[in-house]
Amino acid sequence: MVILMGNIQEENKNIEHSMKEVAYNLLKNKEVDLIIGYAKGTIPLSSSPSFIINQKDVDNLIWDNLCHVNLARYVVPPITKIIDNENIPLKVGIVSKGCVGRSLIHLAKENQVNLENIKIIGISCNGIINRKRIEKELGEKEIIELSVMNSEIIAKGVDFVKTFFFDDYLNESCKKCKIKAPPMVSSQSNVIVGGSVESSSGEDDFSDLTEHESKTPEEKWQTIVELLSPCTRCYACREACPMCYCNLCFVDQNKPIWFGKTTDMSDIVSFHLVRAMHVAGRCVACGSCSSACPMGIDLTFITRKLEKIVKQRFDFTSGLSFDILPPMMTQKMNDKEDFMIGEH
Amino acid sequence: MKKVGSVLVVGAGIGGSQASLDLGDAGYKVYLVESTTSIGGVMAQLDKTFPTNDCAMCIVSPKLVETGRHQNVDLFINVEILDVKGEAGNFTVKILKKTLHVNVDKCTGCGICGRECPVEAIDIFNEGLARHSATSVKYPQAVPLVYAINRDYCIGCGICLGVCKAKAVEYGMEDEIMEINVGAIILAPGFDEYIPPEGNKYGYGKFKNVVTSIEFERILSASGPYSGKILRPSDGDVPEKVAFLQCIGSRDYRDGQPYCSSVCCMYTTKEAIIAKEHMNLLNPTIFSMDIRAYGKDFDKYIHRAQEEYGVRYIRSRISHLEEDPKTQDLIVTYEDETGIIAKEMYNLAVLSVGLNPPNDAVYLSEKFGVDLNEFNFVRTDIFNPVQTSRAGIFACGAFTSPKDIPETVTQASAAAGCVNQLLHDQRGTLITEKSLPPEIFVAGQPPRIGAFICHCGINIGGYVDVPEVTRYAGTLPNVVLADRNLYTCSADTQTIIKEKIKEYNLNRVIVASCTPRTHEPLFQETIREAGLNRYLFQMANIRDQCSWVHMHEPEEATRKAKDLIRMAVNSAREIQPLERIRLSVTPKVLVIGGGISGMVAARNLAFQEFETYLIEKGSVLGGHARNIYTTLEGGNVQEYLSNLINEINSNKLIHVYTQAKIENIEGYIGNFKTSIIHGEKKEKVKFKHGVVIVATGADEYEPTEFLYGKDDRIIKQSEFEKLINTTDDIRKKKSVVMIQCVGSRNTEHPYCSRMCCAEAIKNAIKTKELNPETEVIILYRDIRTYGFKELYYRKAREAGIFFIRFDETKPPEVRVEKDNLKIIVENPKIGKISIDSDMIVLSVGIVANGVENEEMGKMLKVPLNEDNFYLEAHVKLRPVEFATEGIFLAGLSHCPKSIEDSISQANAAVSRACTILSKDEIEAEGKVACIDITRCSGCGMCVENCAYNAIELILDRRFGLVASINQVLCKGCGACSGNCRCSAIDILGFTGEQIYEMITGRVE
Amino acid sequence: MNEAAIENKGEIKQWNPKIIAFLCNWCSYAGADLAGVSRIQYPPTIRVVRVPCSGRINPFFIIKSLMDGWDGVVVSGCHPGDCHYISGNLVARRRFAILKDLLDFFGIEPERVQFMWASAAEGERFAVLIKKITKLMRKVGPNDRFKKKW
Amino acid sequence: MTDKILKKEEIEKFYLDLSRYFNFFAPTKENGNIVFKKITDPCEIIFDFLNSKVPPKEIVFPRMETLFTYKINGKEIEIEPVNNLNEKYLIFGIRPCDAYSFNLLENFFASGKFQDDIFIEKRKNTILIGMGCNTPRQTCFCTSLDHGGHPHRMDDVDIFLTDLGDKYLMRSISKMGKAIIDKLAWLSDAQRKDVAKAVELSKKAEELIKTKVDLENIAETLKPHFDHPLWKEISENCLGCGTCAFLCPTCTCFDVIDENDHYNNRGKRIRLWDTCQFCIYTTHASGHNPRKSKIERCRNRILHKFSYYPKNYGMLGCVGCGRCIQSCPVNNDLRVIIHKIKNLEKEKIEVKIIAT
Repeated sequence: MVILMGNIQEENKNIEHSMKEVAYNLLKNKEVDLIIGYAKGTIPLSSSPSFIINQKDVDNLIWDNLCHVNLARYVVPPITKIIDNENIPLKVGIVSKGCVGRSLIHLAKENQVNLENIKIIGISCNGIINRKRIEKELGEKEIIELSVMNSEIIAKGVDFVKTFFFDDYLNESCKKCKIKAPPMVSSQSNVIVGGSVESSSGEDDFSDLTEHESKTPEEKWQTIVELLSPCTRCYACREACPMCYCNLCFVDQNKPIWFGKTTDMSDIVSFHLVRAMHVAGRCVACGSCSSACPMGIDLTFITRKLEKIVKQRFDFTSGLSFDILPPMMTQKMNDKEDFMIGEH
Repeated sequence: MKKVGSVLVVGAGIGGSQASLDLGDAGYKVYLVESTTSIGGVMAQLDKTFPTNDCAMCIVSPKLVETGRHQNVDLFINVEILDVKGEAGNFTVKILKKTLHVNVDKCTGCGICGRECPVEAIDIFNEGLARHSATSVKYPQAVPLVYAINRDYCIGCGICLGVCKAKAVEYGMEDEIMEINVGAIILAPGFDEYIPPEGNKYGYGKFKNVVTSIEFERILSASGPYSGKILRPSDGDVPEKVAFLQCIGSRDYRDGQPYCSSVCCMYTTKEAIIAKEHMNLLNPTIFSMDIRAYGKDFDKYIHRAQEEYGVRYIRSRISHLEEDPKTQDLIVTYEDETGIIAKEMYNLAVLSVGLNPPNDAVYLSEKFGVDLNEFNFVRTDIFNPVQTSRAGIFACGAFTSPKDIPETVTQASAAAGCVNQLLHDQRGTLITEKSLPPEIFVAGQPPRIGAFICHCGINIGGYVDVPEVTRYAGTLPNVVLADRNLYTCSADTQTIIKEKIKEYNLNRVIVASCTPRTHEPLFQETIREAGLNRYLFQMANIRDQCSWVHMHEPEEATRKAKDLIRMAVNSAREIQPLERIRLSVTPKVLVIGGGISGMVAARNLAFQEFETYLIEKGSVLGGHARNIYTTLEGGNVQEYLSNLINEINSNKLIHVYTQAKIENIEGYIGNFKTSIIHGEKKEKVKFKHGVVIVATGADEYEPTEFLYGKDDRIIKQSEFEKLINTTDDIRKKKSVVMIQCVGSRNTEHPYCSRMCCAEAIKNAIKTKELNPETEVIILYRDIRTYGFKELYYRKAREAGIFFIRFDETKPPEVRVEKDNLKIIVENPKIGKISIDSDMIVLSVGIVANGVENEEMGKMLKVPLNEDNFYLEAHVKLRPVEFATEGIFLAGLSHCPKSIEDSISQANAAVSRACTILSKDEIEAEGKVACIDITRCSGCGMCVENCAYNAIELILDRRFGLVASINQVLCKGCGACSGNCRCSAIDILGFTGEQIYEMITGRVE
Repeated sequence: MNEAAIENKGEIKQWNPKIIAFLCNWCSYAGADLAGVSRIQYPPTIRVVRVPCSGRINPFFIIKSLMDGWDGVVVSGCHPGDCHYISGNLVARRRFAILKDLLDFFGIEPERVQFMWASAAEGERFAVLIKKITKLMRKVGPNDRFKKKW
Repeated sequence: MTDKILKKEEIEKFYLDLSRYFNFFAPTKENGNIVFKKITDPCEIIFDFLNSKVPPKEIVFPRMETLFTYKINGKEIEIEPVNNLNEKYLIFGIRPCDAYSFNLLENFFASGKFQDDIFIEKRKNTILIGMGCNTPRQTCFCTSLDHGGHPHRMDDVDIFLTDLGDKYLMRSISKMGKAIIDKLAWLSDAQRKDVAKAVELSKKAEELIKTKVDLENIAETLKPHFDHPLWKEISENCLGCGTCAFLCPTCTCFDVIDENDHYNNRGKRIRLWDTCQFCIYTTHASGHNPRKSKIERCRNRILHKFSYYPKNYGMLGCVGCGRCIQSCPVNNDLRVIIHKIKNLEKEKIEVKIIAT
């Protein structure tokens, strides 16, 4: 739960207010059967995805800087209701920050969601707090209350008060995020209610990656090992990811068992490597994987690289448009070949 | 006399091979005879091909291999035609099989003889730039891979006899004469390049650094004499300045040939580009009169050469060449188009030599009794360029006139198409389906692997410790037999393999020898004959990729051989028997477009008793040809057209629908369903068919420039043609000015419309004939009268028609003055001039109907190029079909072309279609994609990645949206599987498990 | 040829990395064959797996190879435009571009995983590149980083 | 029984003495998480902590454990057991709830028809030195459990420590514990005031636990409601990520896989943590899955802990450590779930049915 004061607070209040209004009307006018949004969490630094079908419950919806879950995750596979033995898909309104909107658009491109049954309740997100980082930095002190005032995050405990600079303690992917609200997609404009932005990815220098990229392979490997060693192979990252909708994940497959499920380092690395491969050109940088990880592994470190690769190689940013094919779905004669070996 | 269902194809270049494959696939017995010792012709000599820069060997060798082992094609090399008797439908041909002194059946092409042979002979394949031994194969990838002893050089030392473990060398072997009985003959002897004679003004033969273009082609080739490095013959230096001299022996009345060789401008440009690619510091310059880039996407290619590669084109005439005796550089003296004489120094000069008729043209014409034209090319029918003067004998490729590869391939198929028309009732009478034992059921049984390891004489045995490797193979899990043979591919070993399969009841076989690319089919056949499914086979390449490349490291080579065999065994353990899906074929055809192409196709098909639906969007048949009265060569188009239309309308098997529109086409090769609406009343018709031929044609460009439409004295070429053919108004005209390239070769239509030059010259000549007083002036950018059309260009000039060139950047200007028209044009040589005229004729280009083609393309799932013409499956080797199987292409909708070419293409499309229609069932390849729908989540990536439209998303009752693979359309490339995240798609024969086993089966 | 021989003689003493090479059937595999037919010598470091097309090659193959202890991986297909399957190599190229970048990011030496084009006529090129790759591989040494320990 | 005092500055000595006989496990910081790890340097030990991220069960029941290795020669297969079973372990600073969880693990691994030798051996060789919680988390609810859960519960350890600020009050609970303390002759005796302080801290800690979860005959409550729509509501925002299970000190589910080294014809059989929250956990080879939706899976977790477990072992399958509440990414709070269930009985809450 976040108590907000000052500018960001104002912002969120307005967002929350208009979002509730939209949600209320959608339900009232029977435009949707169901609203998926965020509700207040039972403990500090949390929020809880909430499913609402009654107008009166709309008031439980909240918006703050801890609403980290990517709600698109809940509509794959589509939510349905059996009406006389017919599986009828429900019309769903989804409270969508930029990345959620992008997920939905991309998932539609991959035939996973049918936008006819979706209303994107667009809201302009001002960043998700990196709770894992704050928890870690507080060490073993329990936070009882977290609030955001002006440009600071204030964490209160039984016997302490600590403040963090808001912009520094956002998820890495949020820091660089240029698409705060769902991108406006002309062909599907009717889908978006509430806020939206012109679908443009904006400029990104990926400066946060340069340090790692300048390292030697040995150092890079060390960093990665350090990053991933806590991994318990619980696959929370996968389950939280809207793009990981495979019926059977590669790591669960047998005949042949390509990659081990053990916590042996090369197994862990291979899992995250292949998973990265699989979300390349699809990842919308929502950071769900990171915030879901019980061990607090910051996977946005990897997803940021994915963003960079597809942006720089194929000038693609996922979830912005229906008309552009994702990079892995198409090919060009004149793609860059700088990575290939030649005689000279 | 009774017709026979067999065909003789003379010459096994790309043309001959294509014709043989078409006919073989259509169920005819084919005798393919080749005068040299291996097939492939000139194309196999090329490094790259224009305008795509495809690697020639990459694209041609699979075709050659296929030809070499096609069960309906008998290939005879090193033969001579002795005598031809009989008539269309039944010829008797006597053939001389000249001895190779090597037993073709025994020779394994291992090449040991060649390596040991002490005498050197000139390597003809490498244009004498390299040498090889008297015992030789034409080129490394030669088909058939058989060595031959050249007795002119052979000193009879007998070394080869000694070293040949296969006992294939037979000095005493005699020539042999055989007689074959065929229903039709196709002549595809190709061409011979023009060799500048003694004392030619280019110093070829005198100066070391003057080479012909075909020699240069070999120099460029990675497998050529300098292995891809560009060096000049005199001193092996890198030539920085290279001059290409055009029209050597072409368009040359004095010491060459008067006609245009059609391909030089393009192949020179290609050579210049490739040369630049190989060595960037090199500066190519091309000296030419016109640039004749009249083909599909050719102009774009020239443009790229200039823009991207900085190739320099100089419009000029060469006076002569001198050599600098010190540096052996060459001084080129030329006159440029402004009339200035200039000299320039070059390190290397390439003569773009023309195409001459084959040296034995006269001999062939006598033997086969077919007429030649004045240049000794075969004379063909004015409307059917593959029909020789003798019924039942057809010709294709450069023998009919100089042409490039796609046109040769098209003509080859066209000739095959005509053969189909002639012999359709004999189809399948002479081919033999060989009877095979029922397949042994092996599914679920533990693998029992037999490994056969080949010594290949000393080719493997000499470097790899075969006994040790065999012992090792025996120790591998599931291997119940490890055996070694001197030549595993030899006939006797095949019997041994069959016996062993029975004896040890093997259910998997691996052979460790040479490359599967050439030998897999042989062994697969063998195990199939022993009752094993042909896919229960795996090969380890321990020769080409092991012993031959590690000749100095026997231990390492042996170790590697073990690894490769272990990997093969591991993979073999996972192989499952595969079956080839069979699909019935509806022997009916949908032809879209009622122009000449469409009608010719329909007529041919109907003649072969295939029911044909011919649909035309307009209200009458005839298409573009209705505006054309004669061809440049004098053919009466209107007469031809009306006869054709009558035939179509009177044929019961052809259903003609005019004012027709396709509503929907569904299905795939062999089984299409189409619904159309047609006629005034918009009646609906539905029908099934097995193939589609797209012949939707193209439109005439509607000009807006040069005041067209503002003044009725400014008309289109077609309107002018009508005028001179139907009225005699021309007699009143004092002067007619024709402007070329209207709506062609500009930014809007960046391609050449190909026929405008010929049309203009045709009508200009006709004008002069009607009224010699009329002054005719043609304003042009390049005159592109390729091939024999060049003669009419000369004729026109002799008839006093003026040709004035203008530059693209300085187009003529047209003014309407009270009583006459004024044209101001600037010519590089004579400068600005103004012409008064009382008629302006605009030679307008051909444009594709973007909207309609787009729509049709979507419906058929076939692509268009940037200019909205249809894009064929492969620019070089599959010019009349689409990547989507069962859909073919003919006529103007492919690209601008002449009536004769359209007719050829139509017959070609028919021939290709016959390879499908002639079968009751088509068989899919076994190694195709298969899908596990329980894993598929229907993301659609595979659908996008598939180049053959073999995958579509379907709604499964239990698993929702999932991909479904049409295994008939699938080519098994695996692009789908490579990207599939949930591994729902796997490629049979190359399954993930097999590859996994190979990866994990390495040696520590 | 003699030159190559000497070069190889020199190399024999050196460590020979184990490299798995995935070659497309129509161009690169044919190119490798041509190298053999022309007796162009190159170090005995590669073990070839024939695949129909570079488009067939799933990233699994490459990553698994490294985990399984191969010192390096080579993937070779037809030059753009030459693909026997029209665009398989182009589809593959995108996949490999991403994979290569990721491997580098994860700290696997870029030398270990090599992508190349080789046509059916480029036996020479094939050999040259294998030599080059072998040299590079020798520089980075055995693959113990990503190899799964037993 | 005399209580001892362990001064904090003596920890090093304490460690050195014991680490000679035991693999000395203690809470330490790894990538910012508190985890129990084998200590190699006493200054790695963290004393001021709430509880570890991953429960110490992973010491006796590791997330990945080789059960045995095997060699294949020809048709012969020889099995080589893992030989580290007589290793001795000491877990320093284990919290009472986690210590109690070891009983639950034993119920599963070491009772009934099928017993797990490896676990039994390990457990036999493991000494627990517990440490009372002076500052329980808000999410802790051990006191709500019927077994007498308490932040200072001592019953389940060998030695119990109470943090008195600069020192620990050390009390031996089991024989083994006593033996150890006796060995450490250098320990000073505790004063009465120390003991008194400990008692007071214990009370204070108990009061600090505000969360009260009504678990009274929850098993009975659950029985009739197997098909209750409530389960849908409970599971609707669950991601099925299994974090709750992976971090639960009482979850014992595992998967068994073989890893093969094809070339050397050898392999090993490995046990890995698994969870009923995963779809494939119950997927049959046939493709049929009795718990095909997250509704069944979430229900199973609750029923297992609060219905089946009590039925099988006569105690609740939960220790009230609150880890699942802390780490659930969607804040699907166990306390709330239990609350809803309890209210079911009174038919108070109306359940909204969304999807079917």
